[in-house]
Amino acid sequence: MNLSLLIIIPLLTALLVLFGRGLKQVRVISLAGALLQLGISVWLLLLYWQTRTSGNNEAMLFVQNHAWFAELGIHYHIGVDGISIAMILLTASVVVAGILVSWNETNMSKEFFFLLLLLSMGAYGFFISLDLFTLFFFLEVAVIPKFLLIGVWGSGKKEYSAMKLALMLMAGSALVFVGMMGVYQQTHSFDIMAIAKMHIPLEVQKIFFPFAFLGFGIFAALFPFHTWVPDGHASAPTAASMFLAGISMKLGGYGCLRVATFLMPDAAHAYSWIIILLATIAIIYGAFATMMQTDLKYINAYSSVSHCGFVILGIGMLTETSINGAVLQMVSHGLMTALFFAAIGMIYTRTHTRMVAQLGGLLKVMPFISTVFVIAGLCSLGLPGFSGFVAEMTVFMGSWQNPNGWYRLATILACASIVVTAVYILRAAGKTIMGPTGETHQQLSDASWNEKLAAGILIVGIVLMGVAPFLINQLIGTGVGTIMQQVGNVITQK
Amino acid sequence: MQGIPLTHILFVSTALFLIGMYGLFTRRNLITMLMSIELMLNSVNINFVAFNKYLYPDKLDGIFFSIFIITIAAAEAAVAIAIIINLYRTHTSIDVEDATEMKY
Amino acid sequence: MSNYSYLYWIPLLPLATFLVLGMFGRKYLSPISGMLGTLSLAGSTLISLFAANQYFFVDGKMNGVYQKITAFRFTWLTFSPNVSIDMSVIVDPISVMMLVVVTFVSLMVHVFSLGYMKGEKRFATYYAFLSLFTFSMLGLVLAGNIFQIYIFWELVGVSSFLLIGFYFEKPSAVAASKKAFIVTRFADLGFLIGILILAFYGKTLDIGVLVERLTSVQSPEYLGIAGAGFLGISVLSWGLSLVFIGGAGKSAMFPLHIWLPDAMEGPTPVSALIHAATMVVAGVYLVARLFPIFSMDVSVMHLITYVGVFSALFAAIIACTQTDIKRVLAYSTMSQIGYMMFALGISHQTGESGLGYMASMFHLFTHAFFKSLLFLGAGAVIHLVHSNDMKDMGGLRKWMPITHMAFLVGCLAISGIPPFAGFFSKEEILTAAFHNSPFVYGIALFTAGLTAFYMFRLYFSIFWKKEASHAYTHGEGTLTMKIPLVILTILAAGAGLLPFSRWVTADGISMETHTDLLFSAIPVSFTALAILLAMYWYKNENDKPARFASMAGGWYRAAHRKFYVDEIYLFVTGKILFPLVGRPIAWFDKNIVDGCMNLLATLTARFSSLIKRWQSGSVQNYALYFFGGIAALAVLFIYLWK
Amino acid sequence: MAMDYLILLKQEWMIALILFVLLFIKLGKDIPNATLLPWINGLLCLNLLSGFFFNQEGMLFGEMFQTNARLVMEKNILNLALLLISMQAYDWLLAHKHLIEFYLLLLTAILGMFFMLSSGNLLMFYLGLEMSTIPVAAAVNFDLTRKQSSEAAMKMIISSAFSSCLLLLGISLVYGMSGTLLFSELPRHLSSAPLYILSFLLLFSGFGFKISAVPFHLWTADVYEGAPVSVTAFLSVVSKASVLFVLVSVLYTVFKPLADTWYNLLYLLSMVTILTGNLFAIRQNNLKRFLAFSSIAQVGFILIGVSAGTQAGMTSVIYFLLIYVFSNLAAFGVVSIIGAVADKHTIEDYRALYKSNPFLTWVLTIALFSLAGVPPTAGFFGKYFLLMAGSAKGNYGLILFASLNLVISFYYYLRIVKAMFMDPNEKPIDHIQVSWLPKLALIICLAGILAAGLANQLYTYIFSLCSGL
Repeated sequence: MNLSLLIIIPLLTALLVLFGRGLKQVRVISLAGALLQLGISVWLLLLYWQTRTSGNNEAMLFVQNHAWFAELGIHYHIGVDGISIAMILLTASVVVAGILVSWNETNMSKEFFFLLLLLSMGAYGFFISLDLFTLFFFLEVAVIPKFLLIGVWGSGKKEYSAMKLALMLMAGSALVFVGMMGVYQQTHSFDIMAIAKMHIPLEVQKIFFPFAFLGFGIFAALFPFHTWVPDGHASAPTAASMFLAGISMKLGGYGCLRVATFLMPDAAHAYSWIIILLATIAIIYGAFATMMQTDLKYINAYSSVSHCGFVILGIGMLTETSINGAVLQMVSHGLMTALFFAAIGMIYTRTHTRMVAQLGGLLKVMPFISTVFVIAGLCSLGLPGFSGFVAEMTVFMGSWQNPNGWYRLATILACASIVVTAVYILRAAGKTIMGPTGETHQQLSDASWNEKLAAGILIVGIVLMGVAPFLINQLIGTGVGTIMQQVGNVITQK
Repeated sequence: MQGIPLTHILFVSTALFLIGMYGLFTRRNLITMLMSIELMLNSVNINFVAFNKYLYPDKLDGIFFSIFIITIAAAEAAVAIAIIINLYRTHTSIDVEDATEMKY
Repeated sequence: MSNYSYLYWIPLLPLATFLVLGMFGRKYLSPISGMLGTLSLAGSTLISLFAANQYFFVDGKMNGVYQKITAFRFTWLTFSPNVSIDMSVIVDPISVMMLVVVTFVSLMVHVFSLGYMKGEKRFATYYAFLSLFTFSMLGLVLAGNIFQIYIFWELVGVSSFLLIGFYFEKPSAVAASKKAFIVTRFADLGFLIGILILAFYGKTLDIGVLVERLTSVQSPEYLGIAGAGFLGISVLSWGLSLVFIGGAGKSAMFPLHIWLPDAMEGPTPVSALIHAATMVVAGVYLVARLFPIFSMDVSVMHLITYVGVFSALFAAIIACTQTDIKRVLAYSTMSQIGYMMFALGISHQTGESGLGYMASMFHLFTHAFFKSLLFLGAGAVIHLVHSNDMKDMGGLRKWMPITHMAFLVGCLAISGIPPFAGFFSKEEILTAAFHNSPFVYGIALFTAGLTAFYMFRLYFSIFWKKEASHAYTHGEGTLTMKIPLVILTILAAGAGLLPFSRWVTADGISMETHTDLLFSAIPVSFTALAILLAMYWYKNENDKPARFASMAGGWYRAAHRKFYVDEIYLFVTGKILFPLVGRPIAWFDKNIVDGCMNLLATLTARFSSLIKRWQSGSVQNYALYFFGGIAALAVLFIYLWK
Repeated sequence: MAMDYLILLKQEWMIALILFVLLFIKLGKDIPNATLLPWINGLLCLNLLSGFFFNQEGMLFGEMFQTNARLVMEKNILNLALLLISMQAYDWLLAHKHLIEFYLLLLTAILGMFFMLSSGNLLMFYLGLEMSTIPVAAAVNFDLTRKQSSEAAMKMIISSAFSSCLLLLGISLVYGMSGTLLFSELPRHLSSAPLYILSFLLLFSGFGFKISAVPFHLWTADVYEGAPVSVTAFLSVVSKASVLFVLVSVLYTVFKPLADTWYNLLYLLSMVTILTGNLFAIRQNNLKRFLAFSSIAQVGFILIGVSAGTQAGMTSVIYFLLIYVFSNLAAFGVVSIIGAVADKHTIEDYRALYKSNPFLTWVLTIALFSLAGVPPTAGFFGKYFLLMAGSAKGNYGLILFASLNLVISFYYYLRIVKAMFMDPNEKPIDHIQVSWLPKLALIICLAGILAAGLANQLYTYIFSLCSGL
């Protein structure tokens, strides 16, 4: 299969959108493109499975490698393993859902959908890149659309949030770039798989690992560089929030894994205590900060900080299971938080408020949306049957395998966050969904077909992953295995 | 001529250059500033001629260079004066301190 | 040995019901949803009964020992090569016994709800949730993998949350459902960490293997876990205590019991099913499931014993002072579970000394019937009176004769009056306690008396006391409400006669128990005295109880206010966690972390305006800087930086 | 031999020819601007085309003039920039009295640049430099009646005269010590003796003045602000690019013996330049002034690429400058159209521009993104290739510094985007009907911005030309 399709189709769709006339045409084109992309992603998944079962054990499949700037060692080198496919599927579902949720975006609809599709192209490209420079290219492609999406279509102090988000993410990619340069000047290659085979001296790794990890960490809301998350998410329009939390934060996690940890494993070992420290702080701190929020979007944004902490924690622990868990958590969090934002957006368009205190008893007037909200909440607090549980438990299980006592403590603290999560999710749900219905909200309507479909797609993903985790586990197994070969297993089991 | 060492000439030219520069920095009248620049150019001319004469008498690089400098200085002065005239038309002053509208 | 793999249909039927009703129930199936749920559960019940018959009477035994059979296993999630979550179906005495109890009581509740919840707008949703609960509980019961238990444990918790908050427009119901979920979640944290510990040292999540490894003293796993210590306590103790915390949370043991009384905000049949008969005994079941491992660690067994016995007493005292009938029942549940818990704590693994285990399971079994009977009876009463408070009741025996009889039988059973079911199981518990620890026995005995007292206080207050002054518009309720009451009455009266000890014991070997008349005399007479006292005080309206209450003064008030445990929790969360942790963090984030980023921006801007004078607009300055730049660079490069 | 004078000098001849044609037209009877402008642009187009045929390598006038494929390509870039500027100036020139003088001045300047580019001798270099500066100073004063214009011209001519004095002092010192002015002979004499370093610094200051590297940049903002937009564009793109082309080859060939010194110098200056440009740019309100400071910051980045001292470094500089031509001219194009038609120059005026002028807004946005280095625009590649080349020496501190400064630069570029897209405006600029020539120019720029980065052939081509340093 030609992986370039994954980049070309969003691009073509985005360009077609520019020729569309009026909201109706534009949204249909976007949806068609996104659905096509989702179809291709699923097809890719099937092909991948077929190839694997036929005994192909290459680390990367469907590889294409064309010289791009050959003089600089830059290649258009793409390929996928299970981790990338999981991410691609995540992206594809969130994109479809995002487009469906913005079905009635009348304000500059053409530009809106164009930017959404451009953003998704960046994410796809990022996930399939096997060349550091291409990867970096797509990472940055995904930044600017966010700025415009938040700044133009957002609400609240949108300009401030958009600027903060763009600048912090650019700072992140600046750090990534420095890390990347360090690797490049050491190995004279941008080829991730080739670099992995070369040995970078520990001293060099120690210098550049922090740059790469921190840079991607900013994308993944690593404490204390998470402050773009709450404001950015809160100000963004619904679809952009979904993209931000669902896709864009995953770029960071994926980068931490694929670039920082995979290429500089020794340094990852050396610095794991810092990573774990920051991740643990993010988890606990994010959870407690969420507890004090009164705006639904802020609640979800801070909870994203906390949840993305699990991703970082899983990577920092460096055991096969924990990295597995980190990947699972990325997918899970992407789906779940996108669903959450979708639900919040639906509520907001009807009630025109996101303040918990002003809402109440929505279950009575909009049972579907409320159910979606509750499902997202339950997934967020790690209920079995939904993806969050599988992911979090894998992270915990894997983290615990690391025999270091202090890391155990970190694991326990991370586990403790599930209680705090329960508190804030239930507080939010209890106040908004349950309780007496407000006078002004008695006449509101429930979800329309597009909203139902959007939520449905995400819920299917969440439930599928929660009920049949062995499927996705198999999918990402080989990929994680490749990374583990590089990292080496820290467990010294007797 | 033969008795004067190169360093003496260089002293003169350097002094001339510095005088010109001092004039450029302190004079407020644009024409005077232009004259100061001419002083500096001339000091360079002296340099070229002196170097040519004392050190590399077999080629005429330095002499030619100074001829070109003189030519260009003339062109420069012409344009500069034209600009100053126009400045006078718009500002009714050729004081350099009066033309500091654009700043920061 | 035959194949038991069909057992997975037992949980799958309710699951299917849940899915169907959850997705289409509201719109399309509302009228028939009750029947649908009941029928599918009846199917499950039949299968369970069939399986129980097959296991206990046909082929469960091999060489005189009831076998532990893994009937079905399916790897659900692999963590590492030897640690994986397997969805499994395990067949052993306690799981089969629990299957019967859960499906049966659930069926009764389903039937009862047909009448009780009639006319409710969210009828289908109610049945969907009930099915979800039943599914989760059955999954928990059948689990052969410790993580599987955890999974269904959580699911049980959430269905309990959903059902407690069923009347979502009532703020108190919302609060209660949140409380239930969060408190049990807190306990589950202990369970989770306990699992992590056990799984790490045992290198497996499979209960059978884990038990095997951690009970043989020579195995490297046992040596590893017992040898490692943390804060002077062996890791085995840590792990088991943490697992026990999980169980204690779900089983409402002190001090994690605070959610149970509030949980009575849910519909009464739900209380009968979840908060009396099934879910709350999950903690007991968990300890029983891991009993061989628990029995390896004496200190944890002591912990279990004392927590259990204290909870039994504590709850009984509070129960005497409550006036909400469901709350009284809730505290009585807590007290009875305390019995089961300490019975486990004082038991041993093998032979006669395993009596406690058997007694605990037996009590669990009988308790399920009489407690659900009591709750359903209370439900019928509430259905009629539309109030939970005993002050609003009195003299109801004429209005609802069947309920009256049922309730009386229930009270006799729970008090331990022979030959009702509770007598036999409680008898065994007391015997076990007597042989182990006189102290525990004493408290248990006293608690038994208290139990009889408050149950009959309840009984007399509802059905006697004053004459019914007002007429009720309808009778006892529909047939569907009466039938379960009758069936459960029969069971509450007769279940104790079953030869339970032949089937369920700690080591799978049948044992014979005898009823020692001499031994029974003391508790029975003590109980009878308590019943008489209750009759004397509450049968007719008088001021004796009030006088006594004022005599007891502060003690009474403390008991009435549930010994201020709720207040302590509120203090910790409301006065410490929120203002002292949450708010500072939120402040820190808004002002310090965010402030740092904004400060960077401000500093840049400030610096920018600081150097703006450089660009002064005067061409002479420019030239000066130009020259100064060259001079500085020249100095730098000629003299300083070579 | 005679053919050599024709072919090696073909681009210079072409310019000279156009100059003569224009002079004759000027002397002849008045032709309306509207008829004249397309013809002139056509001539410039021919001029650009001339660079693509009959290319030969060789030297003339005793090594004073040299040419090769790289130089031809650099001249083509300059020609292209001139053509684009001329097309964008259409609206402004349409009503202008002194249309032909405008072209005369700029063409003369570009002729000077060609000689400077091709110089093989310090004298030739000096002549080219002056020839490219003095006419531009006059052009800066092209709006004769505007106060700012004359002030800017005054500042430019005084500053440039001063800088050429210092440059000449440097050349005289070099000459005094080595006795030669030929580029090919100089390296043999150069050493890191203090006087050589001093004279090198003086020489460098001449370059620094033209490319506005800090601390020689102070004239830039004022002149850019005061000059007519088209002249500003010419200054910021053509004159800067030409000097940078020369700078790279001079540093890499002539001053190779002083590599350590100029590496350190560039290290230092690039940092200071980027920072200063950024810090001033964030507080600007006038778009031309803003673009002036942003271009200063850009120069800082270019200097990083220059500091590499390798083939990749040179390639990245030329490549970046090509992209810079497109990006900066797209930005200036929009500014010039809006300035000419609506007479609006500040960021406040640009608020809500998107509502009335989506095309111009998109062009300006993409241009700014390219300047900021956002993919998929070419600016991304240009900028990061510079940094990549610069990092070859292991100076990661510099790379980190530059990357973080990119963030600051992001802020101010995005500020304008924000103004155009997000801010409300009570009196927005009316819809502007863009004439076909400027529109075509903008589209060419846009195409260049999008294609120059993704098309690797361009880079490969430049890379191959930069071999044999």
